[in-house]
Amino acid sequence: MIDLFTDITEIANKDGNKVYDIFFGPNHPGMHGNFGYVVDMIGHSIAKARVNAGLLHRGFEKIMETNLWHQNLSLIPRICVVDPDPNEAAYCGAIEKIMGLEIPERAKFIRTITLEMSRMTSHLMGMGSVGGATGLYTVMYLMLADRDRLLDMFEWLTGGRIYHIYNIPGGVRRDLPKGWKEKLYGLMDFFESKLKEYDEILYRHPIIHKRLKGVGVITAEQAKKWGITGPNLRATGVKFDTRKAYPYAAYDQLEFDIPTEKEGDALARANLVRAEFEVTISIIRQALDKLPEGDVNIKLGNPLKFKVPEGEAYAKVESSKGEYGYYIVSTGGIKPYRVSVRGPSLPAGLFLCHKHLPGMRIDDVALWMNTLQICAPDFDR
Amino acid sequence: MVGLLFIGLGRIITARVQRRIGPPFYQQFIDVIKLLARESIWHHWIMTLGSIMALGGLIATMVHVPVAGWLPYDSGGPIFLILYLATIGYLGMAMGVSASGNPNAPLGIGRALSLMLGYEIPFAAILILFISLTGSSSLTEIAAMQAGGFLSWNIVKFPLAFIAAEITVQAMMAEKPFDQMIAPSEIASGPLVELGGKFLGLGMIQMAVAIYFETAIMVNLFFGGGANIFTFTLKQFGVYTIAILINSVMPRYKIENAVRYLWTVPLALIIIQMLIVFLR
Amino acid sequence: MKTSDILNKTKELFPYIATELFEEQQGRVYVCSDHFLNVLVYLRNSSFVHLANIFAIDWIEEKEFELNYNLWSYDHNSSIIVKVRIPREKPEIPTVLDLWEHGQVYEQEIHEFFGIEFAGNPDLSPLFLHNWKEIPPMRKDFDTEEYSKRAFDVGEREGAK
Amino acid sequence: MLNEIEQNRKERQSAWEYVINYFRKRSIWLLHYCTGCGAVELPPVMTSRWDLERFGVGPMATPRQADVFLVTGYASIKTLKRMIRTYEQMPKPRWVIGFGACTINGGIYYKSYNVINKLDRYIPVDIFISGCMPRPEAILAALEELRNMIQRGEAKGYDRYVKNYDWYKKNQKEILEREGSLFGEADDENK
Repeated sequence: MIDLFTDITEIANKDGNKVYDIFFGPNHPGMHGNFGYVVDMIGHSIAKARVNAGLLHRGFEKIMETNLWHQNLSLIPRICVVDPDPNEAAYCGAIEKIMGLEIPERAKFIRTITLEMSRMTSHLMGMGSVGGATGLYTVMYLMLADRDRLLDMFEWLTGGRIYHIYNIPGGVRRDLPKGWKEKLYGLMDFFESKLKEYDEILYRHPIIHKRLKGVGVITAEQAKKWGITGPNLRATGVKFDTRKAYPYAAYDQLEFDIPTEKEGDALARANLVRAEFEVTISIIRQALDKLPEGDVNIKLGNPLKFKVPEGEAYAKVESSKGEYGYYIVSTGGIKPYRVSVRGPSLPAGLFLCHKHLPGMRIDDVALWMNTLQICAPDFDR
Repeated sequence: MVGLLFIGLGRIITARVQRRIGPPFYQQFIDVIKLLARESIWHHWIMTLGSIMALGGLIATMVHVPVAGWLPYDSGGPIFLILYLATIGYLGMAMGVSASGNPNAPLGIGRALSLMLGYEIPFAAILILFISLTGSSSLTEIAAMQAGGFLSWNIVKFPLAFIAAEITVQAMMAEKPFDQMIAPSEIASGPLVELGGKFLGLGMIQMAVAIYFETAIMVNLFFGGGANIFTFTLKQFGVYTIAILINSVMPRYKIENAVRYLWTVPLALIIIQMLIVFLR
Repeated sequence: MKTSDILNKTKELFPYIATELFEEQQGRVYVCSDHFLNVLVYLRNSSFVHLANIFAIDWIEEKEFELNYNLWSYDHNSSIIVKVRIPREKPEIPTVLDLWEHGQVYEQEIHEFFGIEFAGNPDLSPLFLHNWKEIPPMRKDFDTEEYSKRAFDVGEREGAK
Repeated sequence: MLNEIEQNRKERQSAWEYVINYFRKRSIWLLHYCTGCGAVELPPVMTSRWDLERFGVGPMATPRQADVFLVTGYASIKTLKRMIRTYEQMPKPRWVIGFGACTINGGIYYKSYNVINKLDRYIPVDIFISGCMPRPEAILAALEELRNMIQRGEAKGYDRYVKNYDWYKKNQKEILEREGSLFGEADDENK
């Protein structure tokens, strides 16, 4: 199949058929993030795709080497804009692993809550943009308006709407404000009631089913082989979740199950995101119920003189898009020696496109991208 | 003018569905005036010709559509002439934007023309039904036939045909689920992709005219025309509101699905309606 | 199987490697560049199917690059990082494309940012940077702050004109 | 005093332009191009809470249709190239809003080797929004200010671009078509 379509370009050229380029992104409404594919088209179908990456490359890993440990905290959430907390959690987690720190229980639970809230914001955006890609803008508007409520909660807790910079090595920055917990309970009820509305308008819509079915099928074998993680892996039927398999924060003390889908196509991925949204609500409720009293961080002294002992560690978290990993190398100085980031959408965005896009219609590209949750900043870095 | 007002009101309705306030109702006039006062980028003289042809075609169409029983000159609203003239608009647009050289534009035009293929057949079937009933192809006469109260309107007499026509008109107005030709997230707003400034202004006027005459046809066919211009416009707005509401809760079909849908569901509805009518 | 068992077993098979257990589910394998493919093939076939990423570390004082292959086993829930050192003067290493197809992207990236050659990789064209004329930017001897000052922080603003 | 203001206004724009500017300020179309992370705050501005469409502001798909180019955040070198092309594609009354601290002086990415520091050296910027990320209210405030500037006839970035075209082109070329290393020969030995 693949070879067929890569060769087709040449055959079509030879036969005098018109092959033309379409720049799908960066300046394209179906694209979110500054990223693009250049696709060779024959009629309505794609013959070949080339990646146009690096538009968001900021040299994060290099800048981090020149910054203090604590300065980097304000930098890392900017790697993934819609889902910033996994970055902080993974970065702090790696540092704590090198230092051998065990953070206080309360901090673990608060981290879990913020991580799950961040997943919710990201999923709301992801579900909304499935609507956006098919032209169902109402869903997008409704979901983004609802997402704002979560952002308000973040602002109350951390002071920032988008970038929270809340996790620090040794715990979290501050305790929950008064009344925040009760408000969050209310918000969870709100979202649970909203799910019905989303179902009606998006997930049970026959046209959405028609559009999503059979787009970008991945099998379980392929997903494992090609490094695809997170919801995209679970949509192929593999019951795997980093939260269970390699627990961090307080996930080992919470009970939740991992939703899976079988088909591995866009519809399965979209449905899985919806199922995960439900699980997330239950996790937040549990974490709020079990939230212990106590300190929220370990005092580690002056952040300007903060040093991490020599060593290296890999910490990974399950973000809304898949496995987010930080590998940190410290030589005992006030700055990291090397920080390497494993972005979850790299295999999907930069590699899978060569497998899936040839043969696909131009109509489906935006949908394919949205359901795979390709987030350009995390591989451009 | 009225068409622009309709679009403006339609935007408010969409905004309300999306829990927003929406723009002021005269927003569309502001947009058009702004666009007409703007620099426009010009690729080829065909573009200008195409735009003018599109607008001219639609105005010529509008001249023949009776508004509340009134026509600029007495042509009687010949239905087939209207259908033919309406195509000129699209062909003009196709010609204009193909000259722009952006690959998205021909893609959009290809979709628009295949969609046209899709909706003309059920629409023609509806017309055949009415022509065989009235024995005339004049819109004025079809409208006049329904005079005499709510119950003699065609919408009450032939509800299935009305549903079919509503679906068809949805495709005619390129509202969702049949907005494949625009499809921002797929082909970057298709035909409009290279149109800026005055061309886009003309395009918007053209869209307004199209909406006006399409709703006018619907009102004449199913709502018994109108006693005066106000009730007529009110009915037109009713038709447009239905279209907008459907538009705001529907995603978009793929083009082949859309054509298949148009060739099956509305056509089947009309055939059932015909059977009911003729067997009774 | 626990990570420690896997490490021990690997060690038995390949006596020339060094292993280290970092935590219960995370282990490391140090291997030289001549034999690293054997170890990777073995690990790949013994359920370490998932290659999370490949990344390089520039140990400038030791004049070496360290390449890390970050593997994960879905069966044993364990993570093993295979570390290979190559000399800085002649940075060349065989590709792992035959084992993991998506290694292509990572190798392209490392080639761009560190200048490491992957023998056998057909496409090492630049992916991220535009018109790059300096030494590969992620090397330790590249000073990004100085570069930024010279390249972007020069000249007057528009208002000054 | 009032006469003076009136006089100034007349110098800047004729009566006809004054009327047209009224329409222009009421219908500002943004270009849908997310150059950086700032774009994540734009969707919330369009939803029910802030509802940008009230002011006639809406997103547009292509540069041909748009009036305002929002440079949302940092611009890497590759993006800068696209930005310049996009800007030159837009029809004439066009404005640029520099969004976030990164467009002013590089912001948090000041040290980066791939992010430009001063946006207004490459394309004319009419108005900057500070902060990272700017809140939706800040976006609204900036748009309001831009509207006032348009009405007063002060937002003339596109004229400056034509006037100082050589200067802008020179700066753009410095970045995009550089030949040779900035550090000279000594560093090249390590290659």
